[in-house]
Amino acid sequence: MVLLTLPYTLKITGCAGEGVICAGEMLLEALSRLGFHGAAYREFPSSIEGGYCAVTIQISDKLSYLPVNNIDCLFVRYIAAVEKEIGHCRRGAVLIYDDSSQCSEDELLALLKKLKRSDIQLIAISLIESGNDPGSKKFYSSEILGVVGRFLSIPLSNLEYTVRNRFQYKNLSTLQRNCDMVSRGYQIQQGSHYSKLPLQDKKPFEYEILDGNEAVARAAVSVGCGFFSSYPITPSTGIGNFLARVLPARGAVSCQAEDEIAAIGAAIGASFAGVKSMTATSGPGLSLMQEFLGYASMVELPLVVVDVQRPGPSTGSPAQFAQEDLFAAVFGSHGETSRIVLAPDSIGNCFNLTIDAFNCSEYFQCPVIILSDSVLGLTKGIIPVPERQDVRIINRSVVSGECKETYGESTAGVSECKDIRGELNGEEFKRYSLETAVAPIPVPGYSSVSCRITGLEHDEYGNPTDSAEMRTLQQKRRMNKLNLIETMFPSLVEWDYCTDEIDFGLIAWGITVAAAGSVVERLRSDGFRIAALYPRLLFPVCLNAIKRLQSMTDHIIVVESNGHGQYARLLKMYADVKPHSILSQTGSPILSDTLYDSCVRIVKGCFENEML
Amino acid sequence: MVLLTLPYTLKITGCAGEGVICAGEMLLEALSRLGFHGAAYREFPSSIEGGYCAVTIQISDKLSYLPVNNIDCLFVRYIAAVEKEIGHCRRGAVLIYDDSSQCSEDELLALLKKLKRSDIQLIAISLIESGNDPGSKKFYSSEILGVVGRFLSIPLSNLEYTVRNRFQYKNLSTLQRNCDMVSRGYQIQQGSHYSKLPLQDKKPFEYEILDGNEAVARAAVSVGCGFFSSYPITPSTGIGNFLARVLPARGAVSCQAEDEIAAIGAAIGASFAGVKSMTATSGPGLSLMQEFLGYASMVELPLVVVDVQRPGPSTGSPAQFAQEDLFAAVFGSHGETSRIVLAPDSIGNCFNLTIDAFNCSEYFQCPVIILSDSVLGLTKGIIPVPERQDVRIINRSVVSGECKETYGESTAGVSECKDIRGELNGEEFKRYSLETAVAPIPVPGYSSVSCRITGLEHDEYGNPTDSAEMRTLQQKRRMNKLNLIETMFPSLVEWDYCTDEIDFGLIAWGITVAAAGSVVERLRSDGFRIAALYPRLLFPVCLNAIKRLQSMTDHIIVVESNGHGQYARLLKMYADVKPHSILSQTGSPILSDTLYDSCVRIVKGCFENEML
Amino acid sequence: MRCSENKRSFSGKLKPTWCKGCTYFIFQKVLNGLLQRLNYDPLSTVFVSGIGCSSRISLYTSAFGMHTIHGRAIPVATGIRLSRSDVSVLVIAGDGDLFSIGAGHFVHAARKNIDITVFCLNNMTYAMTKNQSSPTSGFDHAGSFTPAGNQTLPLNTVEFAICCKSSFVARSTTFTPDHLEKTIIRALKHRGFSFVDIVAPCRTFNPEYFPSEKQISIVDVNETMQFDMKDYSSALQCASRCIFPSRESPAVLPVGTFFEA
Amino acid sequence: MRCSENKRSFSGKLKPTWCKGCTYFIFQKVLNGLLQRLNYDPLSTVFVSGIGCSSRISLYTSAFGMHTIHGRAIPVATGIRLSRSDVSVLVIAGDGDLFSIGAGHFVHAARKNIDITVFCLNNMTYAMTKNQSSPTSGFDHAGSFTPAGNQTLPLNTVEFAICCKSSFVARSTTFTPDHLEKTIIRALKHRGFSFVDIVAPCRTFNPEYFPSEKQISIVDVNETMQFDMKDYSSALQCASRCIFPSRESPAVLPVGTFFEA
Ligand SMILES: Cc1ncc(C[n+]2csc(CCOP(=O)(O)OP(=O)(O)O)c2C)c(N)n1
Ligand SMILES: Cc1ncc(C[n+]2csc(CCOP(=O)(O)OP(=O)(O)O)c2C)c(N)n1
Ligand code: SF4
Ligand code: SF4
Ligand SMILES: [Mg+2]
Ligand SMILES: [Mg+2]
Repeated sequence: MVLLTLPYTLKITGCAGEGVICAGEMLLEALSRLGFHGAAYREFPSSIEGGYCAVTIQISDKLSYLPVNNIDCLFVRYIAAVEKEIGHCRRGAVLIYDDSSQCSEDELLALLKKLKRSDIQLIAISLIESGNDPGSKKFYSSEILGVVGRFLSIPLSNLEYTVRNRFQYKNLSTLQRNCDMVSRGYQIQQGSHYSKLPLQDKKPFEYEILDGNEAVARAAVSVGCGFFSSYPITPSTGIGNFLARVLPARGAVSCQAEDEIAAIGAAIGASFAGVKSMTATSGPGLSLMQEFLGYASMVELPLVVVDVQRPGPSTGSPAQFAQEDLFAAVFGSHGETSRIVLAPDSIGNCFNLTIDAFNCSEYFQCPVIILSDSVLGLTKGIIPVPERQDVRIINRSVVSGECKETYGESTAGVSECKDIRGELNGEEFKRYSLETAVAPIPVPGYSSVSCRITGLEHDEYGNPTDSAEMRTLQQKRRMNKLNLIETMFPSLVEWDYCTDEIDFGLIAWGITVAAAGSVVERLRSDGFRIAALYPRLLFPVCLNAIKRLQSMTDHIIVVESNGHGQYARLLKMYADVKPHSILSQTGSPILSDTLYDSCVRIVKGCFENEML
Repeated sequence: MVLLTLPYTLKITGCAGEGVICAGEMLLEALSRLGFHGAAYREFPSSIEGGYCAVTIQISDKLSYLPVNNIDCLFVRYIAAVEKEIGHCRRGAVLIYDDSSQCSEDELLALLKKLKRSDIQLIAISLIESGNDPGSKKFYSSEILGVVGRFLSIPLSNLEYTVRNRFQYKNLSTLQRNCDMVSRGYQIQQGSHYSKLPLQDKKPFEYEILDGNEAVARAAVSVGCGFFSSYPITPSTGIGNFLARVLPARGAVSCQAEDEIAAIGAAIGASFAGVKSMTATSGPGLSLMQEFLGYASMVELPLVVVDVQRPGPSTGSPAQFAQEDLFAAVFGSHGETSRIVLAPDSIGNCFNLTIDAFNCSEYFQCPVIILSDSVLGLTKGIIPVPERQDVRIINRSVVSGECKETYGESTAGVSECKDIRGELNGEEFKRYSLETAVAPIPVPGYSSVSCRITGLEHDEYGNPTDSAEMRTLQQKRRMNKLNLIETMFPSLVEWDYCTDEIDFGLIAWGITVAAAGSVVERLRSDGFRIAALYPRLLFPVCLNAIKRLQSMTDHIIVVESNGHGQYARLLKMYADVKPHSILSQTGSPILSDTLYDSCVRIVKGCFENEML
Repeated sequence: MRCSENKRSFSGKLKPTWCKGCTYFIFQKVLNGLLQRLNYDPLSTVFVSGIGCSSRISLYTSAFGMHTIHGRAIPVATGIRLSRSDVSVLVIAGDGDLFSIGAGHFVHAARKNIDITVFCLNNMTYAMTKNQSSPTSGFDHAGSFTPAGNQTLPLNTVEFAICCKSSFVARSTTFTPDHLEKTIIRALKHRGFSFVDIVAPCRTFNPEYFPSEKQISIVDVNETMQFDMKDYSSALQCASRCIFPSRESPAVLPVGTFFEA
Repeated sequence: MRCSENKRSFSGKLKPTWCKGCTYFIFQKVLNGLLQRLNYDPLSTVFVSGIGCSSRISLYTSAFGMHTIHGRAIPVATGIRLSRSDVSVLVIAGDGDLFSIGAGHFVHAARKNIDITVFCLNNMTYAMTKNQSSPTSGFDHAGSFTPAGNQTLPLNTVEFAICCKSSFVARSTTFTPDHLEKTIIRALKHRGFSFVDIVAPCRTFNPEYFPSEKQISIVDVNETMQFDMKDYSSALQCASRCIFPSRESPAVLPVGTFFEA
C-alpha cells in the first residue's frame, strides 16, 4: 500500500459514449466526501458519438485547479490512448488497463519498450459490460469507478452512495445494475498495487461540486437573477441546463429563446421591467449579440452576458479551449459603447465573479460581459459556495413608487428606492441627468414616474436629440461613470506581491492564472523576485494596478491563450505598457512547464540585454 | 459685377421637404458643366418631414472637397437659419433672403445688429411657390436655382438644361412648372449684387457628379461586381439605390435582403459561386454582420462590405457624422479573424478605393471592409471617373475547368485559371494549402474539382480537424497572408512629404484628410516642417509607412472624429507609436480652423517641453 | 394594468416628428384615448417598438416606452412579459420591422402564445429609409431598391399570424377609426398573443391612397363572410382569401377579426 | 445541373461523425443515389447547410459544399442561386437551424420563391447541442432547457411552408426510404422554392422512436386524404390537419406531397 502525495492526478480515458466522464465525476464526488479538494477536467470530441474522450481528476488539498500534464495514474481501454497520453505520465506512473478490450499485455509491453518507458507500473484488470446506454453502447462508468476507487482505497460504501446519488432518477433496474457494477469493479484483483490518499480535515459540507458553468448559474441564483434567457451553444449550454432546473422553483424565469438576438433582447426587456437578468452564450452568439449590447450600453440598463469562450474564428473548434473573444467583448459593437468585461480565473471564482458582475452591472447600469472559457465551464471542481446572506449584493437604484410592497425583493433585487416625486416639482424626470454618474431607474408597475428609452442619442430626459454638445456630454458621462470601478470593486484585481523591487512582473487572466501561480512559486524558489497581477477586470483596464506594477519594474510579461496577445495589446493601448507576450494556442490551457520555460527565456533575454 | 475667388462657398438653407437639397445639387450640375470642381454637402434632420435642412456648395478649381465653415453666400428663408449660420459666414458675406416668407428686412437688420455683423451684404428676393410635392408642401428647388444661378451669372440655358435633366422622368406638367420656375427665379431683381465666377478650362466631360455612395457603387460596377445585396439603412441606402438601377441592366444582380445577416450571407453565397459580391450597411448592420464576417475570414472568400459610418452607439445619431466604427470593423467578430479595413478619404477616392477593396479582397481571399461615412456618402462631388479599361482589376485565382467558356468574365471576373487536374495525380485538392498564402478557388459549374468549406477549423483539404497544430498553422497562414498588402497596394497609403527632418508628423484618415491637407499647408507657411501621412489602409496597420514617419520625428499627431482615438490606439497597439490625439465629435467633419488651432497647441506644448 | 385612481392620459410630452397628416396620428389618438378610457395605468404599461417612423410612437407616450432596435421589439416585449405578469405590454412597430428583419421573432412569440398585443402599423413600405419595398408592399411596388417594381406578392400578415398560431388576429385601418377602436379593444382584452394589422398608408410615399378613402372599399369580413372565427381552419381559410393589397382587387381592403382562440 | 458524361457519385471521402444508426445515413444514401441516377453533376451542385448534426452533410458529399453558420443556410443559398442560375442548389439543415434561428430567412426565401430545394432533417430536437426542444419538438418534450417539458405545440412545418408561399411542399421520413426517394425526386424537379420536411428521429436523443417503425403508422396523405394539392387553400387545409408529432394521435405520421404550385 503506497501513500500518495498531493496533488495527485488520475486520468481515465475511453471513447465518447462509454461513460468515462461520468466515472470521473463520480470519483470526484466520492473524493469530496472524504474532504479532498479537486477537479475533473473533461476532454471530448465535437461529434456526439465516438472519438477520444477523457477525464482528468486532480486530487488536491488546496482550492485551485491547475491544468496539468503530470499524470500519476492513467486508466485506458485502448492502446491508442497509451500512445497519446504516455508523454504526459510522470516517471513511475501507474497504468491501469482493461485487458478484456483492445489492450493486450504483450502489445502494451512492446509499446512501452519502444517508447522507452519501462518505468511505468502496469495493472491489468478485466471489465465486463455494465449496462446499455440508450444508443445501445457499452456503459462502463460504475465499473470503472469501482476499479479506480479500489486502487485509491476509497471505502466501497462511499462509492455506492455516490452511484446511488448519480443514478437516483433513473429507473430501478438501471440503478441496481450500476450498484452491482461498482462493487464488481471494486472486487477485481489489482495485484499488490493498492494505494492510499492522505487523510483530509476539510469540512466537506461547505463545498459543492460544480463546474464553472454551474458555478456561474448558481451565483446568478444567489444574487437574485430573476430572468435568464439563452440559446444553446457549446460550451455554454450547461448554464442554461442548470438554470432551467433551478429558476422556476424560485418563481423566476428561464427561457429558451429562438436565437441569441432574441435571448439578449428578452434579457434587456426583463431588465427594463426591473428584474436582474442574464444571458449566456459562446463566441458565435456573442457576435450576434453585438447590436443589442450596444443598445444596452446606450439605454444604460443592467445586464449580464456570459461568453464561454471557445477557439474561433467562426465555428472554429467548439470542443477546445482558447481565450480569444476579449477584443470582441470590448470592441465588438459599432460606435463607442461603455461596457465592463470580467474574466473568472478559477472554477470557484466563477461563482464570486458572477456576483461581482451583477453588482457592477446594477451599480453602473451597463452590460457586463463575463469571459469564461470551455475549460472553466466544463471542469467540475469542489468549490466553496457561500450562503446567500454572506454574499455582497448591490441592487440598482430605482425610482420608488406609491408605497406598494417593494417589488420582488428576492428576484428583482430592487433596493435604494428613491421617491423622487417631491424633488421633481412637476418637472420631468431626468433619467440621464448629467449631474450624476447614474440616475435611478423608473420601473413599470412600481415607480411614480415613467420613462422612455431609446438607442438614439438623447438628452437628460431621454428624448432624442440632434445636439452634438449633448451627445458629447452624454457619451462622456457614459464612459466616465466606469472610472470608479477599480476602486469600488477591489476584488476584481488579484495580486501576488513580493517585494517592492522586483525582477519582473507577470500578468495572467482567466484560467491561465492557475499555471501562472505555480510558475511564480517555482521562479521564486529559483531566486527570481516576481510580482504577479491577475486582473479579473479586463476592461476598463485596471490602470491603478497596472501603474503600480509598472512602478516596480519595466519587465512585464503577459500570458494568455490566443494568437494576437489581446490583453497585452489592450495594455499597450490604454496603459502605455510594452509587455512581453507569452501566447499559447494548443487548444488546452497553457501548462506550467511550458509557461515556466517561456518565462525563463524572456527573463534571461532581458537580463542579457541589460548587461550589454 | 464682382469677380469671385475660388474656393467659393454658398449655402442654401430651408426646411426638409422644401427642395433645398435638390436646388443645391442642380447648381452643382450646372457648375460642373462650366468646368468647375466642387461638392454639395447636405445636412438634414433624421425625421422625414420638417426640421432644418441645408446644402453647402463648394465651388473650386481643385478636386478635393473640404468641410468648411467659411460661407461666402448664404441663402435663407427663415430667420432662425441666419442665427444658426451667421457664425460660419466670413466677413463681407452675401445673405440672400426670401422676404416673401418668415424673414422681414427689419427683423434681419435687427438681428445682424445684435450679432454685430454689419459686414453682411443683404439681397432680398421674393419666392413664389413652385409646384406641389406629393405631401402637398411647397417645393422651391428650381426657383432657388434660378435665383442663385443669376447671382453667380450662370447662363439661364445651362440652368434650364439642368432642370430638364433632373425632372426628365417626372410628368410633363411637373417638368414644365420647374422650367418656368427656374426662369422666374432668374428674373427676380437682386439689386446690383451680381457676381461672376472665374472661367475654367477643365474638360467637363471626363467628370461625373456622384456622391460617395454613388462613387462606391459606380466603382463596384466598373470592377465587375456581379452581385450586390443589402438592407436599407441611412446613410448607406444610396449605394443600393444606385446599384438597383444599374446592375440588372448589366446582367448582374441587386437584391434587397430581409435583414443585414441575410444580405451578407447572400453575398458570401454569390462569392462562393465565383461572382464578385458586395454588401453595404451602416453601424447597426455592421454589428449584425459580425458572425458572417468571421465566417468569410475563415473560409477565405472574397467579399466587400461597405460601412457608411454614422455616430453610435446603437441607433445613435443617424443623420450626423462620425468615424467611430473602426474598432468594430477590425475587432468585431469573436475569435481572431483576418480582414482588411480601408477608408476612402475623398469623394473621388470612394471610387478608387472601392476598386482597391475588390482587388485586395480577390487577391487575399478575405473580406474587406470599406469605412465610408455619412459626409462622404451623401456629399455630391464633381469627380473623375476612369473608363473601365483604365481600371486596374485583379481577379481571384480559380481552379479552371474542362475548357468551358471562361465563366462570366465581366461579372465574375474569373482570371488566372489554373487547371490543376494534372498536378493532383489523383490526390485531393488542397484548398487551404500551407505551401502558399492563398490557393486557387474551385468554382461550382466551372472548375474541375469541387470543394467543401466550413467555419470549423480545417486542414489543408478543408476537412474539419481537432488538431491544435493544424489550427495554429492555418491561423498563422490566414494572418500572414495579409503581410504583403502594403507593398502590393502602395496607393493605399498617401504621403505628403516635406524634408527628412521634420518638426512633427500628422496622420489623418477618411474625410478628415481634407481638413488635414489644408492645415498642413497653413502650418508649413507658418514655418513648421511637417510630413503628413494619410493611410487608407487602416488595418492591418501600414507598418512600413508608420515606421518611416517615426524615423523622421517623435511627435506624431493623429486626428480623427471619435471619442476613443481609435486609430491612434491601433497605432499604439501595433506600431509602438505614442501619438498625440486630436479628437472631434461635433457631428460634422472637423473644420480646418479647429484642427489648425489644436495642432498649434500640441506642437507648442511639445517644443516647450523639449526646451525644459 | 388598470389604474386605481383617475383615468390617466397616455399623451406624451414629446411632439411627434411625423409628417403632417401621417396616418399614425390617427392610430395614436385612438389607442391613447382607448387606454385612458379603459383605465390603463401609464405607469404599468409599456410600449415596445423597433425602429421606423411607426416605432417612434413609444417615445410619444406618457407610459413607459422602449424604442429598441430594428426588428427586435417582440423579443424585448417577451422578456418584459415573462418576467412581469403585472404590467401591460404593447408592441407597436412597422411592417418592415415586424415582418422583414423581425419575422423570425414574430413566428416564435406567436407560437409560444406570449401574452402581448402586437400592432403592426402597416404602411406597405419602409418609410423611414425613404421607400423601399417591405414584405407587405404590393406586387410591382416601385421601392428605391426595386425601381423596376417589386416582383413579390405581399405577405398576408393576418394569414401568416394565424398560421404562426397567434391566438387573436385582426386587421383594421386608420381609414375607419371606429372600427380601429373596436378592434383594438378586442385585442387588448384578449389574453395570449394578439396581433392587429393596421393598414395605415404613408402619406409621403404612398400618396396614391390619398385622398381616396372613398376609392378603397373597406369590407368588414365579420359582416360579409361566412366563417367561424373560433375555428382555426375556418379562420385561416378566410384570412388567406383576404389579402391586401391584392393584385386581383386592389381597391378592396378586407378588415375584421379573423381569429380568436 | 446535369452531367454530360457518365453518372458521377456524390459520396464524399470524409467519414461522417454521426452516431451509428443515425437516420441521416438513410437520407444521405437516398439523396446521393438519386442525384447520381438523375445525372446531376457534383461539380455543378452545391449542398448548403447551417450548423447541427444534420448540417454536417455538406461536408460528406463529393459535390460542392458550404457548411455555413447556424441558421443561415438559406440566405447563402439565395446568393448562389441569384448569382448563378446554372448550378443546382440544395439546402439541407436541421429543424433547429431552419425553423428556430433561421425562421425569418425561410419566410422570405419562400415568399420570393427562390429556386432552391430545402430539405429539413427534422429530428424534433437540437441533437448537436445535446437535446434541447426545437420548434418541431412535441408538446411536453423534455429538452435540457425545458426539463419540465416543453409547453409549446410543435411548428407544423408543412403548413408553415405553404403559408409562406413555398411553391412545393412535402413531408417524408427516413422510415420509408422509397417514399423518401419519390418525394425527393418531385422536389428536385420542381422549379421554385421547394421544401421537404424529412422526419428523421435522433437515435441518441429520441430513442422512443426506435425500433418502432412498426409502432408509428405512416400515412400517405396523397392516398388517404381528399384534397387538391394544386389548390393553395385546399393544400393548406390538408397540411394544417397533418401535424407531427401531434398530441391527439402521436403515433400517426402523415407524409406526402401537400402542395405543388
Ligand atoms: C439593423 C438595422 N437595419 C436597418 C435599419 C434602418 N431602418 C430604419 S427604419 C427601417 C424600416 C422601417 O420600416 P417600417 O418598419 O415599415 O416602419 P415605417 O418607417 O414604414 O413606419 C429601416 C430599414 C436600422 N435602423 N437598423
Ligand atoms: C449562432 C449559433 N448559435 C448556436 C449554435 C449552437 N448550435 C449548434 S447546432 C445547434 C442546433 C442544431 O439543431 P438542428 O438544426 O435541429 O440540427 P441537429 O443537430 O438536430 O441535426 C445549435 C443550437 C451555433 N453553432 N451557432
Ligand atoms: S414618411 Fe410616411 S410614415 Fe413616415 S411620418 Fe411621413 S407620412 Fe408617416
Ligand atoms: S446525436 Fe442524433 S442526430 Fe446527431 S448524429 Fe447522433 S443520432 Fe444522429
Ligand atoms: Mg412601414
Ligand atoms: Mg434537429
